Order: sequence, then structure tokens, then C-alpha cells
Amino acid sequence: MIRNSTGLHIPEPAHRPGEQPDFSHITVPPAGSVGRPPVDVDPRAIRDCAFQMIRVLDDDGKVCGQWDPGLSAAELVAGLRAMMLTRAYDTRMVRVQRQGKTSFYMKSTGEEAVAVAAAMALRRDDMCFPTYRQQGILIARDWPLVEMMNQVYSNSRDRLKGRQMPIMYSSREAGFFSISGNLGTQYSQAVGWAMAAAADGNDRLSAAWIGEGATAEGDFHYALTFASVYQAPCILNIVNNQWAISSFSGIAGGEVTTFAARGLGFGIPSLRVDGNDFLAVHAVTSWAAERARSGLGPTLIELFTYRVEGHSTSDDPTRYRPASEASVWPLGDPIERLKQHLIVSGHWSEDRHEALRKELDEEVRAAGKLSESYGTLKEGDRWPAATMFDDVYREMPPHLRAQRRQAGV
Amino acid sequence: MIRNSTGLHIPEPAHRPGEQPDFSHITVPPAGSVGRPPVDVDPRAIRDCAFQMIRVLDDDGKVCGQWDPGLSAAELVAGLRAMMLTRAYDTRMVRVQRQGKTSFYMKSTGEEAVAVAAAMALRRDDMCFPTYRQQGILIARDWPLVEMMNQVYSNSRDRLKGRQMPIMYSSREAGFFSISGNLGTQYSQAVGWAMAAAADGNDRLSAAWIGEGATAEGDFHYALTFASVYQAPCILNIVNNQWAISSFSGIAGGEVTTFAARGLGFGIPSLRVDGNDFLAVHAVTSWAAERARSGLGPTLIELFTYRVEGHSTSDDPTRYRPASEASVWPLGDPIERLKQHLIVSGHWSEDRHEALRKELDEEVRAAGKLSESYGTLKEGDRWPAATMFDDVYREMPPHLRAQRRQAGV
Amino acid sequence: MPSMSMIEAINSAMDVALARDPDVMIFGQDVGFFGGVFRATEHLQQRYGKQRVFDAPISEGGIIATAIGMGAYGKRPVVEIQFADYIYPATDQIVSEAARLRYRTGGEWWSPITIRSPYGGGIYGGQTHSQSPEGIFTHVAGLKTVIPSNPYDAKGLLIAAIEDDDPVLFFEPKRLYNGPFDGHHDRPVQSWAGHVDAEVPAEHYAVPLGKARTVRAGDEITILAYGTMVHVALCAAQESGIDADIIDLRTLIPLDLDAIVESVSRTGRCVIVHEATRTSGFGAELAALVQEHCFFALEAPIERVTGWDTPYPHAFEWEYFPGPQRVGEALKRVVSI
Amino acid sequence: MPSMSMIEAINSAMDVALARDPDVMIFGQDVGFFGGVFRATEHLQQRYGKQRVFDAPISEGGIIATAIGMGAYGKRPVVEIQFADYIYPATDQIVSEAARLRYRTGGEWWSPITIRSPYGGGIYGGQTHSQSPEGIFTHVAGLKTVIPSNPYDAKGLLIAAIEDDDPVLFFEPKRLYNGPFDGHHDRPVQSWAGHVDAEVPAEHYAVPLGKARTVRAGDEITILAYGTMVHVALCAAQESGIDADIIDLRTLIPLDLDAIVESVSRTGRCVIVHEATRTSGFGAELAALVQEHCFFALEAPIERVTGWDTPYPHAFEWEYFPGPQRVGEALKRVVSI
Ligand SMILES: Cc1ncc(C[n+]2csc(CCOP(=O)(O)OP(=O)(O)O)c2C)c(N)n1
Ligand SMILES: Cc1ncc(C[n+]2csc(CCOP(=O)(O)OP(=O)(O)O)c2C)c(N)n1
Ligand SMILES: [Mg+2]
Ligand SMILES: [Mg+2]
Repeated sequence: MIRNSTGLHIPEPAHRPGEQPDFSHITVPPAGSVGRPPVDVDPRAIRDCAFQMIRVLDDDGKVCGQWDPGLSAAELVAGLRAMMLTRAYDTRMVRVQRQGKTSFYMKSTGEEAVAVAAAMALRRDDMCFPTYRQQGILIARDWPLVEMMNQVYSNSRDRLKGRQMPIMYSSREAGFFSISGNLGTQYSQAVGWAMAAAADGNDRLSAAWIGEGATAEGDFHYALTFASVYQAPCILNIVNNQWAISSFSGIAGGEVTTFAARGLGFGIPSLRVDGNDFLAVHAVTSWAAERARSGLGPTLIELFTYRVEGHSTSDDPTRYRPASEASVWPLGDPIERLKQHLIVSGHWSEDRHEALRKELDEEVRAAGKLSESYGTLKEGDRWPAATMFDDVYREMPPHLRAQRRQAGV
Repeated sequence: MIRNSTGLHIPEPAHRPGEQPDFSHITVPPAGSVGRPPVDVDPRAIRDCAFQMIRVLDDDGKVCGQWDPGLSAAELVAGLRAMMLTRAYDTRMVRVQRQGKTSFYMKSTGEEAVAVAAAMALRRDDMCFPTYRQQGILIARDWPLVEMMNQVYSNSRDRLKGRQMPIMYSSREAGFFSISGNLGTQYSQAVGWAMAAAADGNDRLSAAWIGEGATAEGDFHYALTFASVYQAPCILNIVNNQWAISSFSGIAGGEVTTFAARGLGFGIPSLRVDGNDFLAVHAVTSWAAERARSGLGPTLIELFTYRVEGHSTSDDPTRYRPASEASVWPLGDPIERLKQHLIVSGHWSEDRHEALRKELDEEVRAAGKLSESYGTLKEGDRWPAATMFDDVYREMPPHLRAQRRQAGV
Repeated sequence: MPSMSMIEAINSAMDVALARDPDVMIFGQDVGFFGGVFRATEHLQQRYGKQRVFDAPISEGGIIATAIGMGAYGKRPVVEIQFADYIYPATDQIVSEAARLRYRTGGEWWSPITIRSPYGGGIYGGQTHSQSPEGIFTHVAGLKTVIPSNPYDAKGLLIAAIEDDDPVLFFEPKRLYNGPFDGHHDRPVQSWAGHVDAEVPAEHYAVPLGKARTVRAGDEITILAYGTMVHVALCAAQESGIDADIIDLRTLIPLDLDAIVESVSRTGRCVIVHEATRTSGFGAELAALVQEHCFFALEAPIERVTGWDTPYPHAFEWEYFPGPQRVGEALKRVVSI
Repeated sequence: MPSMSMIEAINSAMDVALARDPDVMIFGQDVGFFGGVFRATEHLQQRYGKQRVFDAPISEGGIIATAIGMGAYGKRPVVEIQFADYIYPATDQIVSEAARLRYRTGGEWWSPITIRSPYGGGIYGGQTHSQSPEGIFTHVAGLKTVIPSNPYDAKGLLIAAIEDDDPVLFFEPKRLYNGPFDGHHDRPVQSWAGHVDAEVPAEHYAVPLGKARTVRAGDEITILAYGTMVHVALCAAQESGIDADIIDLRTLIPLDLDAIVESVSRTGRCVIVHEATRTSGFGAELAALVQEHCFFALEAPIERVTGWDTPYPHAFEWEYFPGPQRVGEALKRVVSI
């Protein structure tokens, strides 16, 4: 409990640039310490889960406790591959942005498990409503890298016709709803999608992601309210990566409680999970999916993770947090942790890892070359300028036809 | 836990017109069953309070348990008087609305304790941000009835210059913030007021009220978020009177949890109280006020009560709920309960009660006559029409001066 | 042909839509069991079941957001915002999402949603039950805005709006729900019974979006109006004895510019009437377009007769409302130039 | 006199306001320790303390709501909406509350708040970092809308806005933060250094709201512009060789109608330029007013050169942006009639 001794309380992070980074205020419970309730548990019986942390992998890469999702080695390697590919893709995209080939980019470094493990735990016909930091979903669903790059370059093959800023992907085919630049709006839309699926009586579900920062938007509240009232079959993920641009999670309300706790007020089962633990993320997502498909309603999941890089290519995080913060983050790196697990369980080796890394780099490079051949933001082909008047409406109304004429395009 | 066996779950109230009203699903714990924690309790230690119900008066009118606010007989009689005056006022105002003397009215019947007991537990320099159903605050603060009526009549003495619909009172002097027709907006504003007070380092607080229905608005979420982040000195009241026009509280999310529980996700101490129990409302408000003044931050209070009358004079509740619902409401009537308590404790009698009722009716009648002498909506004096152009801005800009000229008023 | 009030016609439109298309879903505050505070959805839940017609939380933002999500799934949601004054909490979802979804996805997703909402004054609703916010939405590319003035159009336009694959704001002049209203608030209320535009087919039909209708042919001056103001304009023309060509726009976006230009080119004079505040109201766009397209035909400045640039004041609503007298005076002024 | 960029001038305005008035409080997303994503509030938290300059949750509605509450208490809040595109979640609090509080309480309460927000395109921000939503707010009685075009005005107008007791929307043309921009995006970026309007006093001064400024005197045609478009208009006039009278409106509401009427009455021709979508943009209001007040002086239809009625497309922003060529062509068309 906080006492406003000197006026208004303004939350402050534990450390600022120039200071020694210190995460000792973060409690990391041992892997396996949280039990796995049956999916039809009374939500009231598991309120504590919102304050604990579900972890499967311990520091030695061993699997602990009831939340082991029981994945095969092949599945785990597929997960590792998708996370590594996501990271390789991010790395290249930042490079091309720095080269001026596009305007903007956002990495998901350190948060790959959040997207990849969830996507693997869902069915392909479940609909994802992501934010801009879950590119891993598309990659886990084998959506072609070149399609993603075409969007980033706004080139002639960009399915979004050059209209969206980079990384605002959309793919109906991959069950990946159009990313919005407006924070939070997808969260409540996802609940509507789930309500429609329920009304149709089928067992599809929707999954939505939101940053801990954006939980302060009204849409977060709408989502929880509607999900609770109509018991919509949806999974509401909160990606708590500790930062919202320059604001630490305390500015979003994370100082005095957890983000998982937000679900308690709506009677929604709410789990808090180690977001850098591929197995744990997979397990809780599966649990939530089973609930949704069984007609048991929504689940809220807080994924506790860390934004390793700057917010975007426009950001310089050393202005507001110690540069070395990432290195002391207590939950490690999701790729390293899954790799270690695969190695200690005898399914992987440093050599195979290195070989895969190179292969993926090459895959990204090849896709990049192909995509660049279709144009980049400032060079090469793009959609004809006249198309900028299309798709405002299903049919172009007279005033837009007139404007297209005036534009002379 | 609810299973969507046949598609989308749509909450339904326990009974509809033509059915026997039945409140057996509502658990009413015995008075005195909830302990009173110290004001500096760790909010985490009292999460259960959000699911219990603080009650002081038992069915026999006796005081039970730790939440007895220890009020003097004089204070209790003052509370009874204010509640009775509120009811008498409401009765007359509906009558004059039916006579066509104004356009609209809203009663607070059965919910008088929510407003009156809270107002009496606060300081006069605390700022209230009410909804349209807390007229009892003004009455408890001795704001003249005739001022209130002038507003309802939009007459020549209406301090709001005929601009607001009836019952949208405003009184800076009485610490009663302007009521908005837009639900919920006052709730988040109240937090801003409290933040300002905290920044000034003084010990004033703000108190806000919202209906359970309106908790679904974004402003509710903004209020809890900002109150939690900045630990603002405010009291956030949710008046759960079971209905929002024709929608029962399940449509607002009350089917699977309580409204007090909403605060848990923000680490805000959250209490649920029998809203028809004057003593209980007074006690929890005092507790919350002490917290706020001590720099301990916000408190959320769910006031469990019942909307005895129609939503407003435009509503006919028999279309959506059994007419006899009110008579079986398990928490009784706040005025009757306080009266009974005063009688059993030897400070009151049926005769004094009846005498007071008559006196208050007379007071209301006299105020009504006076106010009507200043005009009613459709007859008598009102503000000059030209004043409708005032106060849009502090100084009238040229375009409004021109429009006033055009209006020829 | 049955005679229907405007509220009955609106109810009938939704009834028809629910019956024809299993993807139509209707929700909003109090629209389920109760049938809506204005009774627009009366009996629909009873007829089509709770899963297709249901109550929503008091959360305009959530209502539009979930409607967009349902639309993305493949449903065709029709939602009610209880009063147009309460649409603002949903602005972001309407403006940033529904309006732009088709564009930003290159046509991969869209929002086939209809947002119904009673608008306008004249019922002593004060500043929060009287607003006409249509102008704001006409500024947003990707939205359509429709406002009927009579039962026949209300049903046909609402069906067209529901069947339209773009997001449509359907503002209903609440003062016309139960009868035509010419602005003479002190005269006895009229009923739609017997009115020619109240003959409404029980079955399905559509009035196409984007087509205006001449409600009175005349040569002296053009009046552009929509919703309640169509009736006020008719009354003003009659009372002033001025031979006005009165165009009921019916759809603001897309606008039937041809009909406007044809008329003003002929009459050379134009008065625009709406109830919303004047500055940056849709009348501004109309005036801008008319002067642009009919400049050399115009013989007098275009006048706007509108609500004043103040909130809608409870006790002064008839001073605020642009009634037949104000319109008539404008007509006289403009024709005398 | 120091030379300041626009962002420095804006920072200086807040610095001065914080120093002079202890009731000024500044908050918004990332404005505290970090100093804002555009650095508008740099050093202010360090200088005035965390209680007066602080970060806010990502909740535009909550930011405006709490600002209104602080204003009711007696503070003078200045808040930042990180991009104007993100103002929509706060629409209800701005439109229904801040704008109407004084009116609905008969002057008992008011909202002395200033809402700063970067607006406009030209930075490849796509449809959610490029919008110009000013037109919407000019429709709402009770709000003031201010848009500076240079450092000197930015500081003086922002100080005036902060000191004003009405709610002011202060839209900052982000493309001008670090240098003037005439729309020639393919030419080297310019800096404010050496620009005559970049000489900004370090101390307090105010540029009054409601007063336009003639930035170029001319006789052939009037150009009405604000924000970035002032520079585009100047460039277009120069390049087309047309002797334009260019008025920088500076304040949209209250509008300096006298200055406009004076100019158009003299030139007889008018082109209006803004970056926002055309339909129902503020240009519509300007056109409506100009034809109303200068009808007999007008020799040609008023033209609007604006953003198209589409969202702002990422890869086509220069086709969308109303650059000097489009403005120049309009000037030529209008003077040749
Ligand atoms: C409605 C809205 N407000 C503000 C922004 C600007 N903005 C973009 S990202 C961001 C931070 C988001 O933080 P968080 O939700 O924690 O997600 P993260 O970036 O950490 O993944 C902000 C403030 C926006 N895009 N939309
Ligand atoms: C933003 C907004 N949406 C809708 C309404 C219409 N409306 C007025 S009162 C009401 C019901 C409110 O119910 P509740 O919050 O439970 O308060 P109660 O009337 O029970 O006191 C509704 C829907 C409104 N005034 N404002
Ligand atoms: Mg974050
Ligand atoms: Mg209620």
C-alpha cells in the first residue's frame, strides 16, 4: 500500500539511465509451483492464479509440474524454428529500415514465445486479433515471409496496396486480423468475433493480444465486459513486456497489482504466465482454448515478458532506461530457454542450432531479395497511384471518382 | 460457471412480467458478519470484502458488528429526515411532471441511503460527482429545495439558466458537481479532481457515483486506472440498483461476479455494502474517507440496492419486470429500516415519524409554490431567450454575437 | 398497403432483414426483451430469439467494437445507439476502425454494420437528447450517412443500409417517429395515419442509398433538407408562398450532387436547412458544393438556416430549433435579392 | 532574440506557463521523464517536478477526463495527445463534457484545459499518424481550435491557449516541428534557423486567439490556409507567379472572419487549402462563409485544395498531400475565370 505523503503519487521505475538495473522487486516463483486446474473449474476457485506465475521450464531447462503441455520433440523444434525465424526476420527488417528502404519497423525480440507458442496451441481456423508485436503468429502459421516484407515495403505486391504503415499486416487466410495503428481496438473486436462464432454454434474461438500499456484504453474494458456478459469463446492475452514506449508498467497500473488481476472483476479465469517460457505459454493457451471450445467462456492470460529492444525504429530506449536492463531481466530469453530444454532433453545440439540459424538467415535473405524485386517504399514498383481511391467503399461513389479524376493519377 | 450449450449466452433476469418475482439467488449475509479492517490494511488482505456484504442493521433494527459507525441519535434523525425529505421531494416532482409543469423527472425511491448517508459521512468541502439519482446529497447538505425545483422547472431563478434537463443539478457551493446526461463521464473526472487535490497536498477528497449499468462505459475503466496509478484520494461508488432502464444487472456483467470485484484488478480496496442500510453506508464511506485523507488512495464501494420506481417518468417498468418485484426485495426500505432502528433504540416513535412526514410534505409544498412563482417550464417567467447564447465561451465570440442578432431575441 | 408510423416502418425493416438473412444480428441498450426505449425493436427478440436480438451493456464503444468483430466474422450487425448524443464514446471504433477497415486491408475485411440512432430535438430532451451529430461523420471517408424523413423511406433506406457492405450511420429523426412535424410545436401533434408517405409495404423493398428525392417541385428557390427539416421546409414554403424546389437528401454520403446541381442551376437560389449547429455542419459542405458547381447560376448568396452554435438548451428549444418562421424568412430574404 | 524551432517554441511556451502559474499541470503519454515522443516537454519534469509534469496511462479518454476534473478543482491542465489520430477515444469527454461544462452550468464550472496534439502528414506515418481532425472539433460549440504555422506563433498562441479559460484544441503541424515545409518533399529538409518567424522571445508573450495574419499581401486572389499549408500556399503563389493574398488563420474557432471578408472583397477570388479530407472539412465552412459574406465580390467559384476523401495512404502520401503543384493549379484555374 502506497501512502501519498507528499502530494500526488507518480509511479517511478526501479532504475533510470545511469543507474544499476535491478529487478529484485520482481518475484519469480519456481517452475512447476502452480497447479493446473481442470478446465471447468469454477473461476472463483482460481483467483490466486492471477497473482502467481505459471512456469514450466526451470533454470536448467527441465520441465516441471502439471502445466507441461506434453509436446513432441518435433513440435518443440518447430516452435524453436518459428521463434528463430521471427528473430532473424526482425533483424533484417530493422536493417532495411536503417537503409531507408522503408519508413518504420518494430521488433518483437524477447517476446517471440508469446506469439509463436500461442499460435501453435490454437487451431488454424481460430482468429487472431494481434498487436504489432505478434509477427510470430504469422511466421508460426507459415505465412510467407515475402508477403510480410511486401507489406513492410508497401511494394507492388503488398496485399494492402501500400496503404498501411509497415508491420500492420493483415491476412484473412492466416487467421490474422488486420492490425490497427490505434491501440486496443482489436481487443474488443475480437470479442465480437467470438460472440458471432458462438451464435453460429461452432467451436472456433478468437484470441486477442494487447500490450500492458494499452490495457488503460476503454476497449480493454469493453472486451472484458462483453466477454464476461456473453461468455464469449475468446482468449484475452495481455503482453506485459514492462514498457510502453518510455513508460514502465507502473504507469499502466502495474505497480500495485498484476495485469492478470484485471480479469477477476469480471469473473473471468485469469492466469499469469512466464511469457518467455515456450512450454508455459503453449500450455495455458491450450487450457484456455479448451475452455472456449467447451462453451465455458473467456480466459484472460497475462504474459510476463520483457521488451528487449526499443519500442520501434523511431525510439531510443537508452533515454529512459539503463542500456543493460535487458541483460539482467530475470526470465531470460525464450529462444535460449527452449534451445536449452531441447538440448538437455537430448533432441538438439549447439551445432544443429547454429546450422538452423544460418538456414533461417538465408531464408530471410532470399525472401528479402525477392520482395525487394517487387519494390521498396521509395524505389521500384508499387501499386498504381490511382488505386489509392479504391476500397474506401465497396463501390466508388461519384465524389471519389471525381477526385480521382482531379488527382490526375 | 456458465456453459454456452446452445450458442451465445444471453443473461436473463430471474423473472419477467407475469412471473412470480423471486430473489432467492441473492445471498443476504447476516448483519455484522463482515469485519472492519484498519484503514491502512493491505488491499490484498481484504479481497474477500468484494464478495461479501457489509451490513450493520439486522432485521430487527439492531446494530451488529464492527461496522457500527457510532452515530448519535441526533445524527441518525438528521439522516432519517434527509431521506424522508428526498422521498417527499421526489413524490412531488413526479406529480408536477405529470401535470405538465416540466418535461421529465427521475426518482431515487429506495436508494435514499446511498446518497444521504454518504453525504453525511463526507466533509462539506469534499467534492461529489453524482449521477442523476443522488439528489439526496443536495438535500443532506441542506441545499434549498427551491433551488432544486427552479432547475427542474427551468424557470427564471434556475441557476442553470434553463439549459439543462430537469434533475441535472449543479452546485459548486454544495460541493455537487454538474450532472451530465452522458453516463459515466463524471466518474473519471472525479479522479482528476482528486489528483488535483492531492497535488495541492490538502486532505480534500472526491466521491463519485455511477450506476451498475454505466460501469460498462470506458470512463469507469479510466477512473479505476487513474485512481490506481496515482493513488488518488477518491471514493468510487457503484450504485447497483439491479436495473439499468430495462436491463437487469446481468447485462452489465453482474451475473458471474459482483461489481465491487471490479476494483480488485486495480489493487483498489473494494467493499460491498447493503445500500439500504443507512448505518452501513455511513460506515464504509467514513472508512474510505479516512483512507483518502490519510494519503492511502482510492476505495471502491458497491452499494447493493434496488430501484423501486421506473427508470424515469418516461419509463414503464411493468413492461420488463413483475410489478411486485419491489415488494419482495430482500433488503427492505432504507427509510423504514432506519426508522425501525431509531424506534427500537428508543429515540423515535411512529407519532414523531408521522409528524415529521407531514412537516416535510409541507416544506416541499411551500418550496414548490415558491418555485412555481418563478415560473415553470411552459408557464410564467424564465430567463430571457437571449441568454441562450451566453456561456458557450467565457467571452462571446463574434459569430455568436451575430447569431444572437439573427435570432432576434 | 398498410399505414405505418416511422417507428413501425423501422421496426418492419429490421423484421424483414432478420427474416431474410440469418446473419443479421441486432443489439443495443434495451433493444432485447423491452424492444427499445422508442420501441424500434419491439417483438423482434420474441420473434427471432435472444441470440439474434439482445440487450447490450451500456457501452457504446463496446457495442460498435463487437459489431465490427461480428462483421469480420461474417455477420451483418445492426446496432442501436440509444440517442445520437451518446455515440461519442464509440467515435474511435467508428472513425478509426469501421470506416477504414476495408481500405486498410485492401478489401480483405470490411464492416457491413448499420448503426441506428435517434437524433434531433423537439422533445424537450435538453442538450443530451437532442443532438444532430451527422456532420461529424460525413467528414470521415469510408462511412455512409443516411437520414430518412418519412416512414416509406425509413423502411426502404434502412433495408438498403443493412444490406450495404459498408458501415452506415442511420440517423432517425425522433421527432418524426410518431407523426410528421412541421415545426409548429404549439399546434396539435399529427399522426402518420393517412399520410401518403406512410403507406409502407409489409414486405421487403429498398430505397437506394445516394439518391435524393424532390418532395416539392418549384422554380423560385432550392431548399436542401433532410430528416425533420424536410417537413419544416415544406411548411415554410407553403406559408411564405414561395415556389420552392425542395430536395430531401435522404443520404448525405454518398450525396446526390446531380439532383442538387440540377435544381440550383434552375432556380439560381438556395437555402440549406439543418438542425445541427451551424459551424462546420453538413450545410457548410452543401454550400461549398453548390457555390462550386452552380456559381454562375447563383443569383444570391446561399443561406443556411440551422441550429445555433450553442448546445441545445432545454427551456429554449423552440428558440433553438430552426422552425418554419426562420426558414420562411430566409426564403424571403434570398428570393428578394 | 533566440532562434527556436517550432518544437522548441512549444517547449518554451509550456516552460513559461509552468513558471508563471503554479496551477498549470502537464501530462500525457511519455511526456514526463522522457519529454514526449516529439520532445515537446523535454526537461520540464526535471525542472518543475513529477507532480506537475508526468506520464499518463495510454488512455486518451482518461487523460481528458482527469484534466476536466483538475480544471473543475481549479488547475489549468495542459495535456498531450500523442498523435491527433488518437484523439478519438477522448471524443466524448471533449465534446460532451469539456465543451459544454460552462454552458450547462450557467457559468458555474468550466474547462480551462489545453489539448496539444501533433497533426498532419508528410512523415510517412500512414493513416494513423497523419490525420488532421480539426474540422470535427470546429463543429462543436464551446471548443476553440488553434493551429500555428511557425515558431513565433506557436509559442504565443500556446501561451494564449493555456491562459484561456475555455477548452482549446491546439493542433501542432508535426511536419513543421523542425523546419518549414513547402510541400516539396523531394528537396532537402529545411531548418527554422534564420527564418524570420523563428525569432522567438525567451520570455512570456501571447498571440491572441481569434486573430488571423496576412503572411503575403496580394491582390489577385485570397488563399486561406493554416498550419503546414501556409508554407505550401506561399510556395504555390511564388511558383505560379500569382499575386495572392495569403491569410494564415491561426485560430479556426473563433475565426477572424473580418480579415477573410476584407481580403476576398478585395481580390474577388478565393482558394482554401487544408490537408484534411475534403468533405465537411473546415474548408467547407470557410467556403460557406466566404460566399455568404462576399457573394457580390466573388468573380469565380471558391476552390478547395485538400486531402482526398480517403484515409492517408502510407506509400502514396505525396499523391495525397495537397502540395504546391496542386495549389498552384487551383490558383491558375481560379484567376483565369
Ligand atoms: C490510441 C493510441 N494511443 C497512443 C498510441 C501511440 N502508441 C503506439 S505504441 C504505444 C505504446 C504501447 O505500449 P504497450 O501497449 O505496452 O505495447 P508494447 O509496445 O509494449 O508492445 C503508444 C503509446 C496509439 N498507437 N494508439
Ligand atoms: C453514454 C450514455 N449512454 C446511454 C444513455 C441512456 N441511459 C440513460 S440512463 C440509462 C440506464 C443507466 O443505468 P444505471 O447506470 O444502472 O443507473 P440507474 O438508472 O439504475 O441509476 C441509460 C442507458 C446515456 N444517458 N448515456
Ligand atoms: Mg508494453
Ligand atoms: Mg442501475
